[in-house]
Amino acid sequence: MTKPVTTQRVNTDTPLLHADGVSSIRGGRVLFAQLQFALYSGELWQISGANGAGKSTLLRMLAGLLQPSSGGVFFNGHKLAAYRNEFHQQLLYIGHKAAVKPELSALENVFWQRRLGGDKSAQLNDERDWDVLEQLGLLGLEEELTGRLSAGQQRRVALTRLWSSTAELWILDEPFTALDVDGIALLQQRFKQHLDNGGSIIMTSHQPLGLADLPLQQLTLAPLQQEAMSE
Amino acid sequence: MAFESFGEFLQMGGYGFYVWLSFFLSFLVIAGVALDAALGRRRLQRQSQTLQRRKRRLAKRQQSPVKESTR
Amino acid sequence: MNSWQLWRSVLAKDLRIAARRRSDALNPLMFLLMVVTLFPLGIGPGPDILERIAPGIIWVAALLATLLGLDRLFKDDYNDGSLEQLCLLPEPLAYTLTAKVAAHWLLSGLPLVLLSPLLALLLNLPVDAWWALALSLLLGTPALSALGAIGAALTLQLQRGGSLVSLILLPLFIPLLIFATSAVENAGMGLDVHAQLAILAAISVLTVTLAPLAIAAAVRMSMN
Amino acid sequence: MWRWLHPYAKPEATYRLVDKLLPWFAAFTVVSLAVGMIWGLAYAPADYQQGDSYRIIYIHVPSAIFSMAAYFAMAVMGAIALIWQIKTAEWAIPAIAPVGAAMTVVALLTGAIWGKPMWGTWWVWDARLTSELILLFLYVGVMALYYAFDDVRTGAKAASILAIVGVVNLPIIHYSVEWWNTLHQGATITKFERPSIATSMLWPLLVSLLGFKLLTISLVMMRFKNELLRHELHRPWAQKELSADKELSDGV
Repeated sequence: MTKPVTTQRVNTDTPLLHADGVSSIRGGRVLFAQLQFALYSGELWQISGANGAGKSTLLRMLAGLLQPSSGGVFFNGHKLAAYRNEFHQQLLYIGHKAAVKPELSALENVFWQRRLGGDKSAQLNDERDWDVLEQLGLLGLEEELTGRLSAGQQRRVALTRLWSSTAELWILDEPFTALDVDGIALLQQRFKQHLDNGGSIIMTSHQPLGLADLPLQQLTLAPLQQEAMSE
Repeated sequence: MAFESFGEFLQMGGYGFYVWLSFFLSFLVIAGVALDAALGRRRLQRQSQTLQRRKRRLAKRQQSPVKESTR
Repeated sequence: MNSWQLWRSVLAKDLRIAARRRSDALNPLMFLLMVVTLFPLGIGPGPDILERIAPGIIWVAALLATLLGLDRLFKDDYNDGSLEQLCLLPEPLAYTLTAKVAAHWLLSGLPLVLLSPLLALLLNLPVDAWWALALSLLLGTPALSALGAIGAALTLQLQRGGSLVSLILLPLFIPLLIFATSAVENAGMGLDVHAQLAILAAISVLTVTLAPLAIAAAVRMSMN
Repeated sequence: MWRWLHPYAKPEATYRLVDKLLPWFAAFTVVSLAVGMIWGLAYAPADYQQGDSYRIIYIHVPSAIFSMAAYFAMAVMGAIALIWQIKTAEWAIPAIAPVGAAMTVVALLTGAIWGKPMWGTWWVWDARLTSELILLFLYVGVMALYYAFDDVRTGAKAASILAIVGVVNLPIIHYSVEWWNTLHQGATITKFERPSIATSMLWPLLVSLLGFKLLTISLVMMRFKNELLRHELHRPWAQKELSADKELSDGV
């Protein structure tokens, strides 16, 4: 059962990331099957679908956190499992759970995200981090323990990684959750910047993206019929 | 005075080690508590300064909006 | 960034977080101290009996104290998504997770070693056996942390995995208990303890080198 | 009386009062402790049985007594906090608990050191030492509970309840431990029992007791001041108070 893929192929060389016949069967239930998907540099994909359609699962498969039940995911034409090191250097994944430590301050969180993201020049109290925090409207809260911030503010702390990372491919699960209007606008602005620099983004979101100048492509996960089980 | 000389006072009739050890350790524990209280005040001072710095920074930011540069 | 720096970053982050939640590290130690106190109260303060059972009490209490702290080893990181991020690093997961195990040892195993003279004193252990007790803990606790991490990783997805962790791990701890208490007893009687300590060291080295593979596999399994 | 006390439910007024009293308490602490210690160490006669080792009594007994008194005071504060919902009483708990715990540690240490020349080992499961050890555990429990909650007020309430429960339990623990001790060993001589102490030894002990009382109060006051400031840090008076001792903060 093949999903229609709504790409208008802009270039013909190997896609940055593509999924070939990927299926997910969880607890005897088929979430999606034989999925074809290809992403090229500079593209923004939004994966939509009803609750439980398998959006997060698909993202985790594309990020290499989950093994597909069948089929495979390829980065620059190489199978992920064999190409893990290079892939993870170019990947920034922010899941539903945002890896923000409630026991650390916003500034410390940003610092450690940078550190663990491979930036060895990162220092606590880095000027660059201050810039990022200011852009995200977190100035004045940088020394507060993150656990004491509101959900939206914590989300902003998590999203600082989009400003500090050098990864080419972003995989974001519901990045707009808990953000206010300002935050959403800020994030979309950053998306545009990233795409203009040749980066690519895959994300899930319930919200329709508001910016007309973002070259958005859609992949809809429709609920599958039971017949898929027989495959 | 229960002792003839200062040396005898230090020896405590052969129990000097125990008597002075217990006095020394007790002093250490109590001084530790007092020191912790004094340091606690310094920590509070630092927190208060952070709070005020935060207030100032916010005030400054309201005057001049976010600059555009990103990295 | 080379992987050694990354390793240190993971360790430093864990230690910083532990410094913010001091009671998590201290509570198992207090538990240990209280358990050790309960024995004289239950058995009687006679020095001869206490001396006889001291090695066993201290080691059993140490095992229980280790179990107490294990539940949180990966749980917080799992719940807030940090563990996912470790899986997505270019460095092998088995390698980065050893930093977390090392942090756990520094916060639970090492304090046990430092606390051991006090426990020995409370239970009237002969002075000759003190160093053997400390040494047996020093050599044995790395294995406790590494084995414990396997148990903690295996039960990550369970909401209340605490009692299950004990069921999984206590059988694995038995060899350590046997050789460690035997070493302490022998030292108290003035006998040779090199064999027991060497076996403890061998168990620890083996566990610490092999366990990370199991821990990493268990963590990846829990990502589903 | 309550009308008189009422203003001190206000943190700033309490702070001013404590701030004013602390130097006096501190000064009297130093004086009485110095007199008590020097008198006890140098001028009191040696014990005919224990020789000079008995002089440890001048720390051991006062610290043991005030470790219990501090726990009692903490429970009283807890009761006030629970019944009248007075915040300043809640904040007294983290001020008292570490001081009381320190007194307990001092009593344990001196007891153990005293035991070495008397019994030949550093630790004996003697009734008083055992109850002191249990008291230490009670203190640790209260402190751990106080800091275990994210919300400070919940933590304070939980710690208050535990402190009160502990105070009810304290005599029971004490007597049960004494009974346990006599049950198991009649052989141990209870060195700490002093049926009749010579007046020449008693007077310095009384002065030491006064000194430790003042010491405990002074330490609690120091910590209490910090607690008041900590909870009022966002208020102007606290910030003004802290920025007043500027010369300390230059290096920060």
